[in-house]
Amino acid sequence: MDDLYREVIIEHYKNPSHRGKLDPHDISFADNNPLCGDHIQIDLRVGADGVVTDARFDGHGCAISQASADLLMEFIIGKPLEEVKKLNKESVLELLGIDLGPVRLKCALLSLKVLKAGVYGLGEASDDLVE
Amino acid sequence: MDDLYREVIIEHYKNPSHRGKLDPHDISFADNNPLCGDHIQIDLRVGADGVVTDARFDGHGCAISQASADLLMEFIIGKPLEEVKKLNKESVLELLGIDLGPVRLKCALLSLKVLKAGVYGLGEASDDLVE
Amino acid sequence: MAACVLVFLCVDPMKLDVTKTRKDFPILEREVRPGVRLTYLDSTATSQKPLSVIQTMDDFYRMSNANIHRGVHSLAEESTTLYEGARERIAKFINSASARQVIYTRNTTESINLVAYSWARANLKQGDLVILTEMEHHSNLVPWHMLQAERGIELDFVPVTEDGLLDMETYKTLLSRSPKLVSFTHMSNVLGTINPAAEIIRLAHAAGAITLVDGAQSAPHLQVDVQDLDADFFAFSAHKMCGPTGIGVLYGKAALLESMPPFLGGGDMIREVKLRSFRANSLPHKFEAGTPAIAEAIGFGAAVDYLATLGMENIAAHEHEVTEYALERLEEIPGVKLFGPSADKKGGVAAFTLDGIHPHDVAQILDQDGIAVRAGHHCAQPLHEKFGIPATSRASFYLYNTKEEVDMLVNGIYKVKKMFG
Amino acid sequence: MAACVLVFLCVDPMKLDVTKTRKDFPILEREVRPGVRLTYLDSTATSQKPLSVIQTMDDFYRMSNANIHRGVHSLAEESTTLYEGARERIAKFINSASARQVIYTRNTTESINLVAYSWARANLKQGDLVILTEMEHHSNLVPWHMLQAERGIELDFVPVTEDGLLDMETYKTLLSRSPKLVSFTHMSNVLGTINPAAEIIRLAHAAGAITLVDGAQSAPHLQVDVQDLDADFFAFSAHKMCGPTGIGVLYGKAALLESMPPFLGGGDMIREVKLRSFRANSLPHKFEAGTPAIAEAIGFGAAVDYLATLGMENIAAHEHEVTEYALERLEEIPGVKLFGPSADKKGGVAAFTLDGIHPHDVAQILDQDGIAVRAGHHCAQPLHEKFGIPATSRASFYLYNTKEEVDMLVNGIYKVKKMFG
Ligand SMILES: Cc1ncc(COP(=O)(O)O)c(C=O)c1O
Ligand SMILES: Cc1ncc(COP(=O)(O)O)c(C=O)c1O
Repeated sequence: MDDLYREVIIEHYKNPSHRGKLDPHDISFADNNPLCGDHIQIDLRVGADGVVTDARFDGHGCAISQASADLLMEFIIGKPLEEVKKLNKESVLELLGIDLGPVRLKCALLSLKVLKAGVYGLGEASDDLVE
Repeated sequence: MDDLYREVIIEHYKNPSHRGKLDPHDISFADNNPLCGDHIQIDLRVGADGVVTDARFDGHGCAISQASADLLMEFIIGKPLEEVKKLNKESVLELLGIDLGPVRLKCALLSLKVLKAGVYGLGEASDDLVE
Repeated sequence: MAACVLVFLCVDPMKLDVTKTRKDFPILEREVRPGVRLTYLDSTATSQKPLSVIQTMDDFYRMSNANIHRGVHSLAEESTTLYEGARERIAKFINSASARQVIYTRNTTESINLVAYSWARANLKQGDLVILTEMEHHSNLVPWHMLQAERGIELDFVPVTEDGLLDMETYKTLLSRSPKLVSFTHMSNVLGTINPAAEIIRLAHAAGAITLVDGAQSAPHLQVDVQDLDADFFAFSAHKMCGPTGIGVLYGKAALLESMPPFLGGGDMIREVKLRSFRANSLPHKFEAGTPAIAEAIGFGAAVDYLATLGMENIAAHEHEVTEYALERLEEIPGVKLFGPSADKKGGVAAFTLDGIHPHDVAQILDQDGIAVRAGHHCAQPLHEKFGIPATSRASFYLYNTKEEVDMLVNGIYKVKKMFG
Repeated sequence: MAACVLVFLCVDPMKLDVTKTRKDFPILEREVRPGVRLTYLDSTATSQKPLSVIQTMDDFYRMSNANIHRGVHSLAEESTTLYEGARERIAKFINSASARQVIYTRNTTESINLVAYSWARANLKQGDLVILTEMEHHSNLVPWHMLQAERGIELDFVPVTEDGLLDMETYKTLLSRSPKLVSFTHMSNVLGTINPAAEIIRLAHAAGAITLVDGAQSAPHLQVDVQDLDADFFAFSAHKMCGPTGIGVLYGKAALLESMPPFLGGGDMIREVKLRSFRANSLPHKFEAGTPAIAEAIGFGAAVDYLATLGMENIAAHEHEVTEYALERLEEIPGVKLFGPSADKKGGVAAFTLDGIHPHDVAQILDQDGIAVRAGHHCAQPLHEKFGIPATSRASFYLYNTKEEVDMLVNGIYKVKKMFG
């Protein structure tokens, strides 16, 4: 339990530092976790050099999904989009610092899926994006 | 084995007394056993008083189905149609003098199904006719 | 069957000996993690299986396994007899007039799709109205969405009231628009609401509509009598009623089933096949294409035997007692909001939210104590949307659950609150 | 896997230790009647199950049973992992590029119907040509008959030659008519013919057609590599390859599966559901509506593990040896007429007629000695019609059959002849 609900996760869940929307934005995308209906929207601002200058997430979900979204936003600010495209399952688990079973993994990866679908300009946030 | 292939069954199979067609006839119907593709056609002549005056079967099938068809034709000649309508599973098993599992039962009952579908003027020989 | 009921009346009328019943379910002995015993409160998703069901399938594979219908050798005769014998007992269990009205499918979902593909595509045309309810499971929504997109049928919905009941007045108004089909759940898998199925069907028939009852939650928990209900179609799944996965049933009135075109084409559902045409087989085979779920059907037979021996009234009474207690205890917890009607109007389901804590987190933390509840929209997204929430936690109770397990749940919820406090 | 193959190479390359293998199948110990041991020669209808498969499902129900995907509690995580893990091993078994291209169905029949309902109804219009063959199983005929009646597609058939092979010249001629689909059996369940699938597919693709391979008989007996074949769709059933009933697979190329509309609607196949609309889930879930055959999928995983450990080449080699011997011995019997090509062109199937004696009677009398063969049209009526016979007797051989069992069969046939003599 301590593993799964590390203090940092509860902290990011309760007091997210990157929750909200960006208006104007360069990229915006939203999708659901089909298993639970959790919803995440991500807005990005991207500089002319292709570097993420600001990032926000909005929506609702469990501690794992919200904390991973917050941690992810924090992580990508200042990174070039090309690097963002390379993020995968392991990147998120590293940010969270925990191990997850197949169902909770979907919670943790929702924000990354939405992020990558947005960056690639796809119609939906599919699982292959994070494999 | 002796049970299932009583001499009388092999005898009726090898030397059927009522195989053939009737032309003219009053009733004629044919159908298949969906399980094995066996096919039986039955032709009847019926008197003004509703009594079967002649009956023949044709088609192909196993010893059980052919012997039961032959025994059935023999049995119904001289019987009123109203009585034929009342024949059921037990009647056929009695004629054969054996007990049968669910699959071979279908072989034994094919001729009765075809007979009753013909007598009732139905489109097909369904299982409920002999239950 | 009568004999079994008599035996039980002698022991203790209306009472399930739950300590004894629990021994029939090997999984209930299981430790989820070292020292932590399973508290299974997720039977609405799928029930656990008694030994008799597990053993029946095991025996089948060790002793009698063969393909059915088309074989004349001993094993084929045996497996055909077992397969068809199970059908007869399932037919009796729901009081179907005959076994041939019991079509084996994979699950409730396939049963409903069978009606949507076969009956509905043959009988509904553009503009025809199908009435559903706002509390339907996705399995009784999506098949109709697909038909709406393909055929232009219209859908309308009986609303759900604030306390989780169907709004029968609005239903009556909808009926005045001459629907062709009324398809509804007998018991909600979220609210637990037991809908007045006989009444809904009577009114539908009076309006000239055919009825389909989603019995996924009622068949496991209530005494179902399809003739008494006068249901045209009734769909249910074995896995929710002590049976195996991979097998379900569509019951239908004989004349309806006979009038319907086949659904899946293939072996066994045919009477005769030519190179360019076929003739369909008679009921129930017309709707069972290919090698069916033989072991599973036989396991389903063992499951209804098990339930019938305990007695469905006894099961319902036991569940009612546990549910009533659970609702009482849950209501006392600050921050818990329960959904659905009071215990007298519902089956063994308690869906709730906990202020400020996501249901996934509730379920995950309960799991640390071995308590299995489900979290999410439970395949009823529109119902959750209606109540303005994305998800709930859901504890559900079956014949093996106890009040002690309810206490475990309540203690667990206090723990969750503390962790997020 | 690599390790297992190594072990086998050390023992005896290309040889199955059949005495040892037989011990894995509890049913082979069975006496059909007192003193009469089972000689099971009906694996083409359904195979027997090794202990590891039976035990895997038994364990699942005793230890891990829960509904999948939507649960966060330990059992739900466990069962999801087992269910999806089986999919990955099945994908590897047929060398699918990814597990999400492996759709669980009930059986081969449902797999073919899925293509007929989803892909074909979205892509075929009146007058479009579908090419089948004269040796198809009803499961690869009737779905197309239904579409012909509904949609007015055209069907044409690759003829079967006198010695039971596909007439490839006529096939090439048919291809000049620009078919949209070529759907054919990889291995005939009557003649045993192993069709040149890669060649058929290559020619079909060159003519612009999509291909569906009915692998019901090939997946159990041959090393199948869907990428090597370049098959667009490949359908097979667990129950014919040491797995349980109630589960099968449709493999498809990813781009095709992605382009297809859903088939059955319901829980799990959705991404989002509103009251009046839905969005479909991604692969493979899009095609798996409702609670799937969970225990059965897991059992199927155990079955492909079992087969892979023995080695498909070893299995094929063993079957070839037994079949070659069987054909030799059967040919010697006066009055026996064998159907299909010579042993080098076919799998372990020997279909035959016996002069003047109906196949049902042959099978029934063999059964008295515990010998299980099938009699009938084996769901291939048009093929039998082509050969001018209503039915055949069929003995079939799998990894547990021996030459001694062939001798039993031959002696049994002499008995039959005597009885009807
Ligand atoms: C060649 C072939 N195709 C299809 C099938 C149908 O398989 P199933 O009954 O498992 O759907 C079979 C088995 O009977 C077969 O042998
Ligand atoms: C009310 C209701 N309908 C339909 C279903 C679908 O059942 P299955 O998944 O067995 O097809 C369920 C179960 O999830 C249910 O609770």
